[in-house]
Amino acid sequence: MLTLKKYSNIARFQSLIALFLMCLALALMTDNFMTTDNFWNVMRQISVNVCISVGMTLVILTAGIDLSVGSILAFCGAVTAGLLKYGIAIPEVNLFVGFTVFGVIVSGFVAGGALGFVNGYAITKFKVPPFVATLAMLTMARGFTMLWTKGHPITGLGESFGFLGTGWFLGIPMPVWVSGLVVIIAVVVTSKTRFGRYIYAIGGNENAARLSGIPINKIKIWVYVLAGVLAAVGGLLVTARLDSAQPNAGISYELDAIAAVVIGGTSLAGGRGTILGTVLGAVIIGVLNNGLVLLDVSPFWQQVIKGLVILLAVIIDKTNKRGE
Amino acid sequence: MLTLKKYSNIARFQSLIALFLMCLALALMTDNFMTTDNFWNVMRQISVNVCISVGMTLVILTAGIDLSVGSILAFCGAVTAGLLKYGIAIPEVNLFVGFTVFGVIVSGFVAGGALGFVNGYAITKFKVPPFVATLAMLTMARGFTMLWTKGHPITGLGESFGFLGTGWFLGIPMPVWVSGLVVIIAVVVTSKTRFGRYIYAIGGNENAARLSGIPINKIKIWVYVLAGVLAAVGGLLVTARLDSAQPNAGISYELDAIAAVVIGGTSLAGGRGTILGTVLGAVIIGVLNNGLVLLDVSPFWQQVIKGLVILLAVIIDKTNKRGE
Amino acid sequence: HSDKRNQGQSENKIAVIISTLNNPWFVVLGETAAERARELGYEATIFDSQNNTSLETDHFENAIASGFDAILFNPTDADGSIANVRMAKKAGVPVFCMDREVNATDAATSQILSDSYAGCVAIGKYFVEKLNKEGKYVEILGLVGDNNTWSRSKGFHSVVDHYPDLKMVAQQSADFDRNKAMEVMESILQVHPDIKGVFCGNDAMAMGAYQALVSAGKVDDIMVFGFDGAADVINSIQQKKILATGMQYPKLMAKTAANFADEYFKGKRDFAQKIPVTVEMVNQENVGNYVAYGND
Amino acid sequence: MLPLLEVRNITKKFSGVTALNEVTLQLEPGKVTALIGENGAGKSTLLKIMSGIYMDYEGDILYKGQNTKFSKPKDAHDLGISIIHQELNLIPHLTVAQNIFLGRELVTKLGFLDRKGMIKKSKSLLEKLKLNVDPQALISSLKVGQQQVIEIAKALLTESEVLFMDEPTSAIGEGEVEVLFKIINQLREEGKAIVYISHKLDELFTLADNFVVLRDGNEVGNGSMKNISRDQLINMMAGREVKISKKAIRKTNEKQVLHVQNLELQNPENPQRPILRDINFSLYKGEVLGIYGLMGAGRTELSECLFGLHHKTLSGLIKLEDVECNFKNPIEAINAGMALVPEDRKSDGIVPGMSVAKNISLTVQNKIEKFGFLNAGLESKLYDKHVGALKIKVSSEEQLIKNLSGGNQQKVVLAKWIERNPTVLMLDEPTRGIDINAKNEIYELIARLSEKGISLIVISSEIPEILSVSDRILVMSEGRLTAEFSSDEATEHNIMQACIPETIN
Ligand SMILES: Nc1ncnc2c1ncn2[C@@H]1O[C@H](COP(=O)(O)OP(=O)(O)OP(=O)(O)O)[C@@H](O)[C@H]1O
Ligand SMILES: Nc1ncnc2c1ncn2[C@@H]1O[C@H](COP(=O)(O)OP(=O)(O)OP(=O)(O)O)[C@@H](O)[C@H]1O
Ligand SMILES: [Mg+2]
Ligand SMILES: [Mg+2]
Repeated sequence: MLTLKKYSNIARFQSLIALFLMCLALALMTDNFMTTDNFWNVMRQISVNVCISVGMTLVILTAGIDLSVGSILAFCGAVTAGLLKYGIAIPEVNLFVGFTVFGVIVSGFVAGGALGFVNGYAITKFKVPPFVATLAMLTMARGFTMLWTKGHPITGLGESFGFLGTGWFLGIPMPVWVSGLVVIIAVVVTSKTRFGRYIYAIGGNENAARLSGIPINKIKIWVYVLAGVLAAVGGLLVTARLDSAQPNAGISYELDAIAAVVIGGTSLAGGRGTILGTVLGAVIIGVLNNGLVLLDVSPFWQQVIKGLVILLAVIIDKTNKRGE
Repeated sequence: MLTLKKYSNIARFQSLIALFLMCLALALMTDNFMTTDNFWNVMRQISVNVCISVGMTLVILTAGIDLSVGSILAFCGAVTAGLLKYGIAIPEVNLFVGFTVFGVIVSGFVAGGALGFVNGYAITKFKVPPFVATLAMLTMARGFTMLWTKGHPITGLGESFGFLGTGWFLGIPMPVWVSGLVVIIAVVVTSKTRFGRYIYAIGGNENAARLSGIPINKIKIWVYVLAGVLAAVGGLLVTARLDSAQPNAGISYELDAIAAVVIGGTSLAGGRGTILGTVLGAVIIGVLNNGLVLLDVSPFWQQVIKGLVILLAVIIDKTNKRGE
Repeated sequence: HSDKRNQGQSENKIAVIISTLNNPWFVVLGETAAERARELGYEATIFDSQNNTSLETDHFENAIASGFDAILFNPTDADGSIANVRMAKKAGVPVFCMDREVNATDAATSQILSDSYAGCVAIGKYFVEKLNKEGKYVEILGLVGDNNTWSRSKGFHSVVDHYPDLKMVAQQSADFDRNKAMEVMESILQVHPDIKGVFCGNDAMAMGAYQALVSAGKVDDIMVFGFDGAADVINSIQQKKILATGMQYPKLMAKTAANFADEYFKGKRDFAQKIPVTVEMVNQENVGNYVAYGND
Repeated sequence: MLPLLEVRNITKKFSGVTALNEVTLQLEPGKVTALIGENGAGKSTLLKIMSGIYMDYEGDILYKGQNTKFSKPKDAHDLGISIIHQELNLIPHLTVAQNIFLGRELVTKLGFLDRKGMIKKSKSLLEKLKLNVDPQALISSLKVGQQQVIEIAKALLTESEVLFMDEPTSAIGEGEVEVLFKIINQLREEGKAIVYISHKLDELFTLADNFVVLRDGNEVGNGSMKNISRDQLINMMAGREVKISKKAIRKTNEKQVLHVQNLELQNPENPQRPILRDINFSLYKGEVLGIYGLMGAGRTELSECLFGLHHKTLSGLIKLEDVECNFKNPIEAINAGMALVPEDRKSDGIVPGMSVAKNISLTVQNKIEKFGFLNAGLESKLYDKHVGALKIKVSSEEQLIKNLSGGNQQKVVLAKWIERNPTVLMLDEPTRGIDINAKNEIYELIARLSEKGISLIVISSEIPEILSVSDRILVMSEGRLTAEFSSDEATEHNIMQACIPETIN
């Protein structure tokens, strides 16, 4: 046992070393990588991916997958921005409801949770494979977003809303506060609560979990709801940072999130992995994106390099775990 | 047993009924659905997806997945077009190699097979999960395409090449001949050969297959190579139809292919499904795309409806299989 | 039913095939064309090619098969779309290109084009003037697989490259996406805080780049140039945030195309193959003369 | 005495199959009831109904005289009904303690998991069961036998009134069985009602007070264990006379087929303690070599080594028919004439979603090919041949193998190897979880194969089984061969003597 424990520490350690080497190389190759400014820059840039990836980690831990997070992000961003800017107006019945910033944020989360609920419901009650259910949602939520925005961005959302995306608090950018909070809560939930334990159990052996009296369906639905809400948090951050909700926001973000989860050592088969691993994965991707731009690598090569890094990261991880 | 056999016939039968109902509705609601013209239209339109989906079916039957088919399609289309138009010229050594149409087609297939081989190699030798290996390839192959084309389409490929995409032979469009041939070969291979049997066995229980002396790695590598070659066939058809290789061709085609496979009743867990089911799935998607246009549904609603249909198709299938 | 075609009857149907609806500029183009066609008494349907030339082919086939009588067309690719237009021509369906051209003069009935290349030449000139012929600058490209990305880039460089003291220190892609442009710009600013200008391949990216400048507190040091004439950027130019953009006239082009279809149905055949719609540069001095997406 | 739990006229149908037909059963406190029947008789199904896993059945369940209907497993559990399932139901990547408390976690006042408390309680439970593993070890690092004990610990965690045990001893060694029996006796004294299922009849005679026999879903007899003999029970189960055959012992001076010398298998996690070392033995033509050992003795690993599965960590000499072999993978081993029927049928033996015929032909695809294509006619012939010869109970060649009973699945796995006519056939626990009748048929088959000249290695954890099938017996302990007996010399006593480890943990 002790060996195993030490072992998993080393595995994590390897990813950390990889990250460290990447940072070292960048520090040597550019003057600007190792600056406080750039540090916060990278942290702010990964904050959206961190939020989504945390949700994705929960889903993948139950041996599921969520392809719809990018579309849900766009939809929730649009809902948030639309309600903030226009409220709900139904002139026929002379109804107008205005929203506070707090109100629209909550509405965005509710929208994300609702779409996540639909995912979870289809997966648990109708036994639709998660890949298919969330693939369908990927298409549908994008359609909803287009219908809601009519294809136009919703812009000009005001200072107090924008503060969430661009402001600083105690020397730390707001998006970093938000994603940090998400990470802390997720770490506590996965490692210290029954809900978290059940997530691992379901992913590890669903049948055994069922026979142990764990309410599989309830837990799974909650996980997809949370993934939806976290996509909404991501949508909030994107919208606030840009001061604009883009109907085409979040396209293919699910792939970035899955990459972060996988680089972070979480098994796609479920039951094994950690939130902190995922955060590490997101940081590696973020540093890579940042570094490729700092080095002004041609956009053509960037894609090749990114693919290689994902592959290498996972191969290194696997090679170390060969013994298992 | 008889019940089981009858049963699986009925399951397939259900999808057929769904398709029939769709067609009936479209025939009643529009003037133009039930015309020979439109029939060949739909068949030609699905031919690319059919080729890719057949490859995807093989991969999914082994319990894998291939996200890279869209990028491989683009790369192979570009290689084919580039070699046809420019050949290989290395002025430094005074080398110029021109290619015949047949030559470039073979080269395109080789390119697709090679990228598929890389997928298979990473998956079998380095134990990278298929989702991750092919996700990395999705990014890398797109980068290769950009590097090869420098971001510009390659156009003007000549009549004889274009014939493959736009020509007719014995009253049937060429792409339909090609995809039909692909389907027939795939049906024979999966149901009548050792290789096919092994694919099902590996997906059904990889451990048992290994202990029965089946060369798991070899078979899996071949399956990814075939998926790559079939993506190249798709790339050939797309390029010939357009008389132009587009660097951003095939984006998100993997999702359409997976949708066809899943609607066709193949289990993402591997070991169960048929090529003909996949063809049925591709036809359903094709008729849906065609029908939504004939019915003049707004593009935004089309996305919502497509998502719903995928979901419903799978739910109906699942509900019928509840008994199992 | 080919007799019914060409006869200016109100049951004529017009297909509006647009390269992508993922960008409001094209949504305006498509919707204006469809609206104008309806005003003229025709049925009109919008097709979204999702930047996919092959899907565009499907749309052409479906449109022809289901009896549309004219196509108002915004191509995904100047070369790749030729085959599609030829197919329509063969079926006797007139095609009117809007905004983007196809590289063939014998395919479309008429092409109402905004010349991105020339527009970017104008912006390039203004760029040189505003930067005083010297200093570092950055270019943010659109989708690297899209030919419009390159025609814009080439137009811009055809001017700017003549000034050796203007140094492009980074050229990165942001896929025509606002958020990506912001992130790319944030990172570039880490290496090159001393740049003087940014040229962006479209307005969404210009807005993203500007947002990055806001966060970095550099709005007064760095000038942002866009291209399209989208609503956000016109507002921003009014508010002196963004320096200039190339105004393409999506509404004008869309309406012209719809009018041409109408005239075609009524019997006119001699359309000019290319009708250039000048891309006008909108800057902070002349912005008062413009509204978003151009005047009608 | 008032029964604690009573079921009346329970009928349960699975799409077409009647698994239980009007079964009635009474469980009294302080009594152990043995539930007996052949494979597929409906034993597990009955327990699953009584513990709330199947909800759609006909009939009544009365708990302490009250009519009860469970809507989920937890309902039964909350009433004090615990079950140890036939299949292991553990989460591989959670720790021992996490598994024991799964679904019943202790929480602190703040609502967070009480990790320390759970570890402490697990420790004491494991001590009670004499299992020396760290509560924080991952389940996946435990051997099957140890996992079985964890399942028992899980069931003992809550103080239940009724305890169901579905073949709890199928994977554990004699030592663990003894501990378990002590605990069961203790529970009986505490007045618990216990149902115990096992195919090992000897166990039932030492343990049970009452018996209930099921055959094809019908209850065919019940009564007190004292008033019945072994043979009577067997006849009741099978509905006919069954005689355990003891094969004729053959002399072992024939041609040497397999020779193993100084085999050593490294343990990647602990290089100081190899999994196997100093393995030296020979196998002769037509011989049945039994290998006995306690759980974790290394028997499965030994068979895997001979099948090319641990190529990288293996050293030593293997000679098959005087040819030195260095199998890199099972394919090479199979081509050289080796065959292995693996221990875990479900995860290594069968392709569950494939038909019986396809499972049989999996190893001999070349035999059903014609002009390079698979031929349905040849496949049917192959199927007919083996279904007839091995008496496989199957409704048609398209029946999915997962719908067969365990014994018949095992016969299919055997068939696919017999068809290859191997030189050496290794059987790892060939009768685990198989009823006595099917067991007997497999013993007869082993004898027949050895007469045909095939050399067999039979690994088993049941001494009577080893004694009845082997010509010669090897005993393993802690990765080493500790004794060799000819079939005449071997007795339960001297085998047990040889398999006790020298060092206890
Ligand atoms: N989920 C199921 N679906 C269909 N049939 C089933 C299912 N579970 C059990 N059966 C059938 O019900 C019958 C009783 O099975 P059960 O598992 O109760 O037998 P058992 O007596 O426990 O046998 P064993 O000794 O092999 O464990 C068998 O014919 C079996 O094939
Ligand atoms: N994957 C592994 N990694 C490390 N050690 C292992 C592994 N598998 C088995 N062992 C060790 O090898 C030894 C032999 O295990 P093996 O499964 O061969 O025993 P066995 O005699 O077949 O027991 P059983 O009756 O449980 O099948 C055990 O002591 C165990 O600790
Ligand atoms: Mg049972
Ligand atoms: Mg064993």
